Amino acid sequence: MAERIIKYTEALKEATDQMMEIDPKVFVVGLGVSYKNGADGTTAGLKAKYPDRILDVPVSEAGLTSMAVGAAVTGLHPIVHHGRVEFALLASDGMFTQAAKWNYMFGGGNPVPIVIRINVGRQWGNGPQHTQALYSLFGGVPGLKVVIPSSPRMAKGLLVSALKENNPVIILEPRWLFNIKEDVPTEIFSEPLDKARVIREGKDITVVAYGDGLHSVREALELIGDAVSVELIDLVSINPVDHDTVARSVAKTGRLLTVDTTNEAFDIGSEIIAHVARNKSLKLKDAPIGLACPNVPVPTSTVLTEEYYPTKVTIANAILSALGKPSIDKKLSFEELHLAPTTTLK
Amino acid sequence: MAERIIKYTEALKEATDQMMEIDPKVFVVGLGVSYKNGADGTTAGLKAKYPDRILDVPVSEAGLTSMAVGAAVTGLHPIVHHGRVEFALLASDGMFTQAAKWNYMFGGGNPVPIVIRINVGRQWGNGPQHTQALYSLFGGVPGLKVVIPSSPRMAKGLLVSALKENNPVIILEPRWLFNIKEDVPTEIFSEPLDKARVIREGKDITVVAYGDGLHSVREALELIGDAVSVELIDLVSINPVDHDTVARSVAKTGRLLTVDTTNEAFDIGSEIIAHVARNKSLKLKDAPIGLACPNVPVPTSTVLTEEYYPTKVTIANAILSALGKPSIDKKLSFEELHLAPTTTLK
Amino acid sequence: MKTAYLDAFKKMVSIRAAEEEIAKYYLENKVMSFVHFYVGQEAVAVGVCDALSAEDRVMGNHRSHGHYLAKGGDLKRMVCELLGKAEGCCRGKGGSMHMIDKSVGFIGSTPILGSVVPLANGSAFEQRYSKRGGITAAFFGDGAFEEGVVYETLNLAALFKNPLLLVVENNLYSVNSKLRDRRSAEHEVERIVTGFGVRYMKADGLDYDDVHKKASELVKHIRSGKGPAVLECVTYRHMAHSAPIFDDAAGYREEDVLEKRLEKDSVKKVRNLLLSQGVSETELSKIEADARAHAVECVKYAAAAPLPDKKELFTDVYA
Amino acid sequence: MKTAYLDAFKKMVSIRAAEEEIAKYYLENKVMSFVHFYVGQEAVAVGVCDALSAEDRVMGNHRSHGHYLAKGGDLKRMVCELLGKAEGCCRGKGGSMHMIDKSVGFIGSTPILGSVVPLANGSAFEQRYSKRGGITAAFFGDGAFEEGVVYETLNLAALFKNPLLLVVENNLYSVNSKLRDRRSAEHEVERIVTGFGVRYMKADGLDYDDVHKKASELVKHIRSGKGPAVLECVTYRHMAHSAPIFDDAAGYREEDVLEKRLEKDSVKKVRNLLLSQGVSETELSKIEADARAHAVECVKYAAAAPLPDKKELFTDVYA
Ligand SMILES: Cc1ncc(C[n+]2csc(CCOP(=O)(O)OP(=O)(O)O)c2C)c(N)n1
Ligand SMILES: Cc1ncc(C[n+]2csc(CCOP(=O)(O)OP(=O)(O)O)c2C)c(N)n1
Ligand SMILES: [Mg+2]
Ligand SMILES: [Mg+2]
Repeated sequence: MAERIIKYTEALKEATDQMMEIDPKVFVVGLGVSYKNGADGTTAGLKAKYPDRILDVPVSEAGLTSMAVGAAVTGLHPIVHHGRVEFALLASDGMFTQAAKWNYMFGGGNPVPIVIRINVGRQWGNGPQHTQALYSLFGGVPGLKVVIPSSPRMAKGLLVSALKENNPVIILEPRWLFNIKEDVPTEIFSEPLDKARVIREGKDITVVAYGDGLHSVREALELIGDAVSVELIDLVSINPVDHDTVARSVAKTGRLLTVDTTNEAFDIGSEIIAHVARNKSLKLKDAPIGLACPNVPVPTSTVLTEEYYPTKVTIANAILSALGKPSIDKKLSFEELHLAPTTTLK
Repeated sequence: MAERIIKYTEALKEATDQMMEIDPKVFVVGLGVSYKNGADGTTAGLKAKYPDRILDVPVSEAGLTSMAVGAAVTGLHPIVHHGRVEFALLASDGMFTQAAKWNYMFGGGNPVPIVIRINVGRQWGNGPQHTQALYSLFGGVPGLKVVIPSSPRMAKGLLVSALKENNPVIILEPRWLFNIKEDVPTEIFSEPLDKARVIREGKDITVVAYGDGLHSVREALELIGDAVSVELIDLVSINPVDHDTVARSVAKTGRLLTVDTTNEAFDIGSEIIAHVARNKSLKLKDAPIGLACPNVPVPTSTVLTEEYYPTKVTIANAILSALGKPSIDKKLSFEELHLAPTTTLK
Repeated sequence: MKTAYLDAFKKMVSIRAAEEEIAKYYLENKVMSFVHFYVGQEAVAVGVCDALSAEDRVMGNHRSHGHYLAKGGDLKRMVCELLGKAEGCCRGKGGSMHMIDKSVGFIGSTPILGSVVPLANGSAFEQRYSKRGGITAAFFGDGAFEEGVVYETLNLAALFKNPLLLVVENNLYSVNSKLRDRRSAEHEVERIVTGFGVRYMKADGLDYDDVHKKASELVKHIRSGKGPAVLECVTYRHMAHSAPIFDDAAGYREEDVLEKRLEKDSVKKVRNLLLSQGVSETELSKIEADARAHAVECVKYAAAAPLPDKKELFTDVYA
Repeated sequence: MKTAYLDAFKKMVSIRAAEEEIAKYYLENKVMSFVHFYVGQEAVAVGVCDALSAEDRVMGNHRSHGHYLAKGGDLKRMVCELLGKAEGCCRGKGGSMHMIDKSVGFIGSTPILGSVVPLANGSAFEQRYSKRGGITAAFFGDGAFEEGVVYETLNLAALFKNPLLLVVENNLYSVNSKLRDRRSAEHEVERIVTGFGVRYMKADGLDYDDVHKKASELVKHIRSGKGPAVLECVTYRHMAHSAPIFDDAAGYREEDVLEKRLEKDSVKKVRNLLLSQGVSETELSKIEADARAHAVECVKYAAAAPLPDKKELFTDVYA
C-alpha cells in the first residue's frame, strides 16, 4: 500500500468523519467545532457534511458536557471537545462525578458511551492558566478510560476505539503533537484503549513515556544512536495503567526511566515507579529515575519555559548517565525549544 | 495544666473562633455555616457572635469560592467550607486555576490568603457521589498548600496556621474523624503546614498514613502490641509532601508501608513510594507495601463497603506479614466497620 | 374527572404511605443510608407525571422517592435499594439518592445539586436528535436552582429547542436556609427563565389540580416543538431535610409551621375534593388501607431480602 | 465638557496607537505570547473608567489591554509583559492575558472565561466588608456571559449588595461564533439580569458619551449602596479574535463588516465630536502624533528590555 502521510489533527478528523459515517449516534459538541478549521482542524469541514451533528455551542462547559453525558446515557455517542484542560475543569461534575460513576452507581446496565477530547499542555505563550495537564486526576478516577495518543496513527486508532467503546473515554491530546505526521491507514482501525505498547525493544533500560514526552524520547534516541539499547514503552492509557507491560520490560532490562511532561508532584512516573517498587518479583539494577517538569505553574516568557519540559537532550543524558556513559553536550535552538515539532514519524 | 478533651469538630470551631477574635479580616462562607450546629458543628454558635462574618450562601459553589478568592486577593482572609469534595469540584476553577496560580502568574506580590475547608471521604450511606477524596489532584497543583488533620489537636493547630498563612491552604477533613476526641490546648497554637510528624518512633518498619487512615493505623498498633517496633508517620501535608521525613525514617527502618483511604490508582502511597524508590541512598530490606481502597467508586450498601477501606486488622496484618510474623485473625463488628470512631486519643 | 382524581389520590397516598413506613423502619433500625423524605410534596410529582406519557422520561435529585414512584417505579426495588439489598434498583450500590427504573422511564436521580438539569437536557437532546418523540422532565429544588449549570442549561435547551420540562420544587428551603438568605428581595424567577427564551409557569405545589393543569399545558407546548419550559411549584416539605423525623423544634420554619402544613396538606386536599365530588369515605379509606398494606409489605419484603454478594463491590465499574 | 472629551480622546487614541504598534511588532517579530487586540472597543474601557475614581478597582479578561490602559496602567510594563520581559507587569510570567497594575487599581485580568466575574465580586465584597468605599468594575465578553458562574454571581452580588459593576462587552462574537448560534431568538439579557435583582443598562459601545453617561449613572447607583449593576455595551472588535491581523476574509462577520466598522469607529466619533465643538484639526493631530510617538517608544523600550533571570521560573509559587 502507498504511504499516506497525515497530521495528528487530520488523523483525529478522519476518525471522527469515518465513524460518523457509519454510526448515526455519533455527534460532536464543542466551542467552534463548526468552524472551517474547527477545533484546531480536528473537525475541519465536518459541519458542511453533517450540519445537524457538528454543534457549536455557547461558552458553557459544564452545561454542554453534562448535556452530552445525558445524551450518552440515553443512547447517543457524543464527542465533546474542550480546547484546554482548564476549560474542561469547569465540567468536572459531568466527567468525574457523573459519567465516571453512572454505570456503577446504578448497579450496572447503564453505560455512558461518550468521548471527551481535551487538549492538554505545552504550547508557547499559553501561560499559567492554559497549560495544566492534571494527569493524576484523570488517572485516579475509576470508571473513566483515559488515553493519550502519541502519534497520528494512535490518535486515529484510539479515537475509533473510543467511539466503539461503551464507556466514557477521555482523550488527552497534547497540543505539542498537532503537527506531527505519520503514515496512517485510510480505513477504520482500532488501537486498544488499555494497553501500553513496546514501540522499540531493548535490553539496557526501560523508558516509559506518553504523548509529547514520548516524542521527545524518540528524538533523544536518535541523539543516542546505538550507544544504549533502550526499550521504549508508549504508556497509551493512564486509566487504567498497563502495569504488566511495564513490569515485563523492567524484568528484562532491570532499569527504569519515566518521562513526564507535567509537574513532578503526583505525576505519572510516580505511579509507574511505585508499582514497580512494590512488585516483589522485580529486582532493579539501579534506583529508577523520573524526569518531569518542576513543581511550578507554566510561565509565559519563553526564557522561563526553556528549562521547563524535559528535552531530547535532558532525556538522552538521563539514559546515558543511567548506563554510565558520557553525556551529550548540545544546545537546542529556539525553534527546537519552543515550536511544536513537524516531524514525520517512520 | 488540666486536660481539656474536645472533639475534632470542636477543635476546628475553636480555631475559627479564636482567630476571628484577633483578626477582623477572617470571615466564613459556606452552605449552612450559620446554623446552630453549622458545618457539622465546626461553626456552631459563631453566627450569633459574628453576625456579619459568618455567611450562609446560596448553593453556588463556584461563585462563592471564587468570590472568596477575590476577597482574599484584595486583603481579607476568608474561610470557605464545602461539605463534600464533589461539591468543591464545582469550584475547581477558583481553587486550582485561580487561587493556586494567582501569585505566580502576576509575578509575585499578589498573595491569596484563603482557607478552603473540604470534608472528604468515608461515612456510611454517602454512596458513590459523596465520598471521593481526589488527593492526587490536591497534591499535584503547585501553589496550593494542602493538609489533612489527623486529630483534634492537629485540626486546631493546622487551621490556626492556615489562617496565619499568606497562601491558599486547603484543609481536607476526613468525616470519619469528626467524633475523635483529644486533649487540645485552649490557647492559640500552630502546627506547621508542611511537615510530616513522626508520632511514634520504631525501628522495624515505617508506616506512613494520614487522616482517617492514620487513625486506623493507631488502632492497628494497639492490636499488634509490642510484636513489632513500628515508626509511625503522620504525613500531615500532601502539598508539598515532606519526603525528607519519610526518607529519614526509611533509612532507619529499611521497610515501608503506606496506608491510603482512597482508590489505589494515583494514591498518596504511590507518590511516597516512588520518591523512596528513586532515592539512590535508600536501600530497603523488602519491597515497600501499599494499602489502599480498591479502584472502584464507593458503593452505598454496607455489605459492599465492608472490605473497602483498610481496617485495623488489614493494616496490622500487613505490618506483621512484612516482618514475617503470624497474622491476627479478628472479625470486626458492624460498628467498628461502619460507624465513625469516638475514641479519645492519648 | 372524578376517576382522574381518584387515580391521583391513589398515587399520592401510596407515596405517602410508603415513606411513612420507611421512616418508621429507619427509626426502629440501623439503616446505613442517607434519606430525604418527600412527604408533603406529593402533588408535584404526581401532578407532573400524570401529564406525561409512558415514553416520556423523568429524572430526579436527592429527594426522589416521590418522583420515582409517581412515574411508576417499583416500590419493592426502591425500599431494597434504601436498605442496601441485592434487589435494589441499583443493586444496593446507590442508596436512597440514586433512584432508577428505566422500564417505566425513570432514568435516574443524582444528588449533586443542579446536576440533573443538564443531564436531563441531554436526554431531551437525544429525544429530539433521534426524532423519537417524548419529552424529559427533571425534578429539582429551589436550592439546586442556584447552581450556575442550571442557567447554562436554560440557554442550551432554548437554543436547541430540546423537549425539556424543568420542575422546580420550591419548598422554601435549601436544607434549613431560607430563600431570603439566598436571594435578593427583588429576585424574580419568571424574569430570569423567560429571559433565556424558556416558557415559565408557577403552580401551587400543594394543589394537585393546579400542578397537573399547568404541567399539561407546558407539556403540550414542549411537544409541539416550541422548546423547553420551567414549572415552579411552591410546596412544603413536611419532614426534616434529611432524617426520618419532624423537625419543627429546630425553629427555622416560618410560613410552613406544622399546623399550616397539615391544613394545606396536598393529600388531604385531593381527598376533600373527592369527598365533595361524592366519593365515599369508605372508598377513600379503602384506598388508604390498601396503600398502607402495600407499603408495609414492601418494607417487610425488603427487610428480609438478601444482601448483594460482596464481590459486587468490584463489578460494573465499566459497562 | 470639551476638555472631558479631549481627555477621553487622548486615552482612546493612545490605546489604539499602542495596540497598532504592538500588532506591527508582532507581525514583524516572533512574539511567543497570545494576544487579543481591543481595537474598536476603546469607548467601552475609557467610558467606564472615566466614570470611576482612583480608589475604584478594575478587573479584566483575556482582552484587557484597553481596560488596563484606561484605568491608568503603565504602557511600558504592558508591552514588556507581552514580550516576556523582566519589567513586565507580571515579570513575564503572565503574558498578554494577565494584565495587572495595582498602583492604579487595575487588580488583575484572567483568561478563563467568566472567572473574572466572581473574582471581581470578591473584591467588591471586600470593599463593602471593610467599609472602605469604592467599587469594583469587571470587563468581560458576551461569550463569557454564558458561563454559569456569572449567574451565580449576579445572585450573590445582589444578595450581599456588593458594589460591583459588571461591564459586558458584547462584540457580537465568541471567537467567530455568532450570538444567534449561542442563544435562542427570544434571549433577553435585561430580563435575566433584572430577574436577579441587579440593575441593568444597555449602551452603544461605539459611543464614548453613551457609555460614559450610563456608566456614571450605574456607578452612582452602586455607590449609594443599592447593589450591583450590569452595563451591556454593544461594540465591534476590529481585528481577529486572537491575532495581530484583520480577518474579514474569514467571512464570518455580518453586521460588522469593515466599512461599517470604519464608519462607526468609536475613536473617529469622538474626534468628529471634538471637531464640531471647535477643537482644531491641528490639536487633534498633535494628540494622535503624541500617542503614536509614545507607543513607538514603549514598544522600542520593551523590545530592548532585559529578559527575566531563568531562576525566576522557580520564584513566587508561594507568596
Ligand atoms: C453541589 C451540591 N452542594 C451541596 C449539596 C448538599 N445538599 C444536599 S441537599 C441540599 C439542599 C438542597 O435544597 P433544594 O435543592 O431546595 O432541595 P430540597 O432538599 O429542598 O428538596 C444541600 C445543600 C449537594 N448535594 N450538592
Ligand atoms: C472557560 C473558557 N472556555 C473557553 C475559552 C477559549 N476562549 C478564549 S476567548 C474566547 C471567546 C470569548 O468571547 P467573549 O467572552 O465574547 O470575549 P471576546 O473575545 O469577544 O472579547 C474563547 C471561547 C476560555 N478562555 N475559557
Ligand atoms: Mg428546597
Ligand atoms: Mg465577544
